[in-house]
Amino acid sequence: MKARIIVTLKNGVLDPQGKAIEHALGQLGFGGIGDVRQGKYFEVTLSEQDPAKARAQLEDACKKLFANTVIENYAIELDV
Amino acid sequence: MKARIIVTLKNGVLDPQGKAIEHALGQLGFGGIGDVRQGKYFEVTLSEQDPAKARAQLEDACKKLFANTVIENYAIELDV
Amino acid sequence: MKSAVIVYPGINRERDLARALELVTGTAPYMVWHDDAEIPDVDLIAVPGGFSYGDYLRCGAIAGQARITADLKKKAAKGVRVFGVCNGFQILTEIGLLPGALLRNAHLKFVCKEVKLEVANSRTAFTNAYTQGQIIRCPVAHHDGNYFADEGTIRKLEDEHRVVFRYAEGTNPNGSINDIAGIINEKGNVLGMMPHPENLVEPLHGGLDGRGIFESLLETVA
Amino acid sequence: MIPNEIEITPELVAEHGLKPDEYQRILDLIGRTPTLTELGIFSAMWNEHCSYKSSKKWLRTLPTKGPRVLQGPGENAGVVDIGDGEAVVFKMESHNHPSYIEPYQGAATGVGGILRDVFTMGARPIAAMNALRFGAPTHERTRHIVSGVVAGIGGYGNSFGVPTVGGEVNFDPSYNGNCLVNAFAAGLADTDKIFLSEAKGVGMPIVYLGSKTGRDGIHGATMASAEFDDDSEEKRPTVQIGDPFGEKLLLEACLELMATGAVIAIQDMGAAGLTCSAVEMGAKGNLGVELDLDKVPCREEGMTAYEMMLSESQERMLMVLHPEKQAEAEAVFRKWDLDFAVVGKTTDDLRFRIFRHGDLMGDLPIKELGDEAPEYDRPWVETKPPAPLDPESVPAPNDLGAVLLKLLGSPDMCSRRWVWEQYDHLVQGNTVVRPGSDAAVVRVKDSNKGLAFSLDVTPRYCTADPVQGGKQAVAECWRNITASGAEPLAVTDNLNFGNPEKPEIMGQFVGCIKGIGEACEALAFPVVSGNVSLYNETNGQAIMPTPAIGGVGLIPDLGKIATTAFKGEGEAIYVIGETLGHLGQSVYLRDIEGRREGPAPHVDLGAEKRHGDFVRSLIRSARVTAVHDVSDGGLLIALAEMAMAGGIGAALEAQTDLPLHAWGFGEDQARYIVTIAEAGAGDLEKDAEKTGIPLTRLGRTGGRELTLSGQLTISLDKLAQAHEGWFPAYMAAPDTNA
Ligand SMILES: Nc1ncnc2c1ncn2[C@@H]1O[C@H](COP(=O)(O)OP(=O)(O)O)[C@@H](O)[C@H]1O
Ligand SMILES: [Mg+2]
Repeated sequence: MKARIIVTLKNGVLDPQGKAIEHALGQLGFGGIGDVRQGKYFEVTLSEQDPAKARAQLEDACKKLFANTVIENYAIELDV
Repeated sequence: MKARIIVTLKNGVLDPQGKAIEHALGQLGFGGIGDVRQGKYFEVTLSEQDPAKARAQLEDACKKLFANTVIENYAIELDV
Repeated sequence: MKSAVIVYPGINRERDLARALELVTGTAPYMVWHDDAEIPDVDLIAVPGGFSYGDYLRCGAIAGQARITADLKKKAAKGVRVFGVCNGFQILTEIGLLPGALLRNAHLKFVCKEVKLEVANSRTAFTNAYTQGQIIRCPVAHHDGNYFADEGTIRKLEDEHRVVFRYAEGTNPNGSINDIAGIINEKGNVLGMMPHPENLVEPLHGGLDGRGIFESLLETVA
Repeated sequence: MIPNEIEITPELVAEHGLKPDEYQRILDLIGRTPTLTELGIFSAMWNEHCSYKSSKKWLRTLPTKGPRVLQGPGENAGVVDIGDGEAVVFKMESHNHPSYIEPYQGAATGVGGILRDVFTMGARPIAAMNALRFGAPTHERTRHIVSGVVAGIGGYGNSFGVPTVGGEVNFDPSYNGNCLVNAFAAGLADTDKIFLSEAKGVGMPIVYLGSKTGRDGIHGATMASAEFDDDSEEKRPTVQIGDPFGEKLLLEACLELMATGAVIAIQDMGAAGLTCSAVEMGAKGNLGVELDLDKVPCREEGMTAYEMMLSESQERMLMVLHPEKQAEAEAVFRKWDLDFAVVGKTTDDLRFRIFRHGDLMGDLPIKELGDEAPEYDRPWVETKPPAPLDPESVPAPNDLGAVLLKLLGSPDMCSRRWVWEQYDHLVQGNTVVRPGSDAAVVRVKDSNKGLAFSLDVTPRYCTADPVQGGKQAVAECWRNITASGAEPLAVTDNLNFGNPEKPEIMGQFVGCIKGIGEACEALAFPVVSGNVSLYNETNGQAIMPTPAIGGVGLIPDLGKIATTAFKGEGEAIYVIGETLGHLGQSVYLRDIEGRREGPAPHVDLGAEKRHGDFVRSLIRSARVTAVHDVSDGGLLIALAEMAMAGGIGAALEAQTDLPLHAWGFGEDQARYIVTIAEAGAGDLEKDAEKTGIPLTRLGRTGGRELTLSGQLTISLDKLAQAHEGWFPAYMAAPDTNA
C-alpha cells in the first residue's frame, strides 16, 4: 500500500525558508504569490494491507520520526 | 486563492535522505514501511482570481524557483 | 573529571570535542557508540557537533532515535551533566532534554565564522569560570542554528535565566529569537549551544575563550 | 561466441564518442564486433577523461620526482613524505560540466570524488580547497551557478567534516558556457600504510563496497569530454546526487578496514565506475578480472550489464581482499551499514570477463583496454605573443584612490568572505591560518608541524602567453606557500582547456605545460598528481586556458609562520623584489582601461627562488611580522589587503620614477611585502644588500587610514566597505533556475 505524509510547520512557528522564497518571488515579479510556507513531503510503501493498521503504523512513525511535534504537524494520505 | 506545490525527485535520481529515513524506520521497528522518497511541500496564497492564470503563474514560479527541474518534478494543486 | 563523548554515524566534531576535554581535564573521554546500551559512569556526557545521519530529515532527528538515547535520558534525569554542541544541541532538543527547536538559518546558508557571545548566566556549572555579562569570542559552523520556541517557553527561559549564551554586538549569525545561542534545562545539568567552544581552546586556534566551559565543569566536579 | 542482441551501427559507435578509426582499432584488437556492453567499456576507457589520449604525451614531460615524493602521478593521489613517518596525500580534480548542468550536485559530487581519491590511499582527509571560474557576473546563468556551486561544495565538505580552507574565484565571459569547478583535497597517512590500486594474487576476492548502483551518471564520463551544444539539456538525467553521509561512513569503514590488514588493493569508483576501477586494478597487477554482475548491489530493478558497467553512482569502492580476512572485513562494513558484496575474483589469464544472469557479456584483453587506448600527438601552434604595451598609452588616472576602491570592490578582486563563510573551515580543530590570508595553514594533528595549502592560476596571463602563464601559476602558488613560512613540497595540477583538436587550443596546452614544467623544475616543486579537463567549449567558444596549480608546503614549527595582516603600529613596510610597473595583462589595464593587451609579466624563476628563500628565512627567524605576496592588482592592492586584515592603516611613500599607477598597480612577479619592527629595519636592509635581494622601503604602519604621500588618503572603513561589499550585494538577488 502506498501512502503520503505531509509535514508542515505549526502556525506561529517561524519559517525562514518560506519567507526567503516569498521574498525571492517578489523580486522576480511574482508579487501576487504570498504567504509561502514550506513543508516536507514523503512517499512510502507499506507492507501492511489493512488500512486502519497501516494508518496507525504511520501515525506512530510520524510522531517518532517524520515530524517533530514541538514545531510540526503531519497529515497522512493513504492510497486505498 | 490557495495552492499547494509538491516537489519530488525524478525517478532514478538518488534520494539519500529517503534512504537514511528508511534505514532509521527499520531500526525503530517500522520494517514494514519502505521505499521512502522525500520531497518538498509548499503552501501559497495567490492574489490572482482566475484559476487558469493562477496555474500559469505557479507553473512559471515552479520552473524558476520552487523546483530544480534538472532533477525534480513538481505538481500544483489549486484550491478552487 | 571523567567524561564521555557519544559518537553517531556521520558526526564530525567528536574528535574536536574529545581533544578539548582531554586538553583541559587531563583525561581522554570515553568514546561511546550510538548503538551501545549504556554510557559509562562519568561526570559529563558530551554530545558533539557534526552531521549525524547527514542531518537528513531534520537535524538530530535520526540520531535522537539511537539506542543510547534511553540511557542518556536516564543519566540526565539523575543529574549527570550533559553538554550538547551544535548538532548535539539539536539532538538534545529532539529528544526533549531541552525545549524548542533549531530551524534553518534565517539567510538559509551554512555559516562558519567567529561571533561574539555574551555569557548571560555565569552561575551555571558550565559557565562559572566566566564572569556575568562577559563577552567572549567563539566560532560557529552550522546550517540550522536558528533557535525557536513558542512565546511561553521563551518567556520562561528568560525569566528563569536559562539563556546561558547570547550572540552579542550584532553578531547573531542565524536569526535566533532573542539572540539565543545556548540554553540550560530547569535542573541546570543539561546545556545546549550552537557555537563551538571546542574550536577555541588552544593558542593555535587563535584564542582560548572556549576553555571556560571545560574549566567550569572541571571546577564544579573537583 | 558472446551473444549480442544489439547491432553495432556506426551511429551507435559515434554516440559513444568513438571516432571511426578508434572503432577500427577496437575491431583489430579483439578480432570481432564488440557487444554493446563491450562498446560501452571501450567508450569509457578510451574517453579523453580516462585515457588522457590528447594530453599523455605532454604530461610525461612534467617533473614528478623529488626526495620527498613517495608516489607520483598514476595512483588515486600523490604522496609526499613530511617526516616522522607521515605523508601528505593530495590531488585535484575537475567537475566542470556536471557543475554547469546542476551546480549544487555537480560541485558536491566533485568534492565527494576528490575526497574518495584521498582516502582510498589510506589517508584521512584534513583539508580541501576549490578553484572556481564563473562567467561574467552579468551573464544570466552566473548567479545561479555561483550560488549552487558554493552551496554544493559546502554541503558536501561540511557534512563530511573536512575543513575547506582555501581556493580561488574568478569571473570572466569565457566561462559563460563552461564554469570550472576544480576540487582539491589533502589527507594524512602513515608512510608505511599507503594503499594502492594494484591487485596481487590469483583467485583473490574482488569486493564491492559502499552505496548501491543506480542508473545515475551513465555516460557521465562521455559527457564530460563532449563539447557542449545547446541540446545539453537532454543529457540532464545523467546528474548524480551526492550523499556526504554515505561517504563519511565509507571513509570510517575504509580506514577501519585498512587497519585490519585485509586490504590488498583498493580503487574508488569515479568516472566510468566499475569499468575503470576493475580494469585498473587488474591491469596494474598483471592479472585478469572476472565480475559477476548479479552480485552487484543495485538500487534499481532490471539493470543491464551495460548500465552497471557504466553507472557513475557515487560513494562506491572496489577492493581486493585477503580471503582469510573476508569475514572480518564484512563485519566492519555491516557495522557502518554499508553494502559489502564479493562481485568477482582475480584470474591469471589477463582477460576482463563480465557475467550477467550467467551469460558472458564481455570478454576483453584487460591490459590492452588501457595500454592500447589511442594516444594522439595533436597538431598545435604556438600562441603568438601580444605586441608590447606602450606605457605612454596607459594614461594616469585622475584619482588614484578611486581606482583603488574600484579595484578592491571588483568581482575578481573583492573579498571572497561570502564564499568561505559557507564552508566549515574549522572542523577538526587544526586550522591555524584561515581563509583570507595567502596560504591556509593546517596543523598536523598531535604535532607542532603544519601544512600550507594554496591554489593558483592567472588565466589571462595564460591566454596572452601560455608559457609565462604556466610558469606564473606555479610561481604564485610557491610564493603563497612561502609567504606563510612553509617549505613548498609539491603540487597537483588541474589543466582546464578548450577543444584539443584545434591547433590553437592544443598550443595553449603545450605552452602551459612547458611553463609549468620549467617552473616546477626550477623551484623543486614536483607534480605528484593532477587532472586534465578538455573540451571546455560551448558553441565553439573556448574558456581561457586555466591550468590551476594546487600546492602543499611543510611548516616544521608552527610557532614560526606568517600571515598577511599588519600586526602593530609604527612598523616598517618593505617590498622585496623589483617594481618595474608591468601593466600588460594587468587587472588595472582590464578593469580601469577596459583593455586586455600587452605581454604577461615575465617570470624570472631564479629571482622567485632567491626572493622566496630570503622571505622564508626571515619568517623562520621571526624577524618579520606580516608577509604577503604581491599578485593580481599589484602593490597597492596587496597593501590594502594587509591593512584591512589587520585593522591597521599605513603611511606609504613611493620612491620611484615610475608613473604612480604603474608603480601601484603593476603586476611584476617575485615580490613580497613584509613588515618589521623599526628596530630591525636597518639589519634587514643590510642583509638584503649583502645577498643581493632588491628591497625597497614603502612606509610605516599605523592609524586608520591608508595614505600615499599626498596622492591618496582612504580610511580603512571605506576600503573594507568596497572590498566586502561586492559579493554579498551581487548574490542578494534571487537565485533562479535560469
Ligand atoms: N573558493 C574559495 N574557497 C575558499 N577560500 C577561497 C576561495 N576563493 C578564495 N579564497 C580565499 O580568499 C583569499 C584570497 O584569495 P586570492 O585573492 O585568490 O588569494 P591569492 O591572490 O593570495 O592567491 C585566500 O585566502 C583564498 O584561499
Ligand atoms: Mg597571495
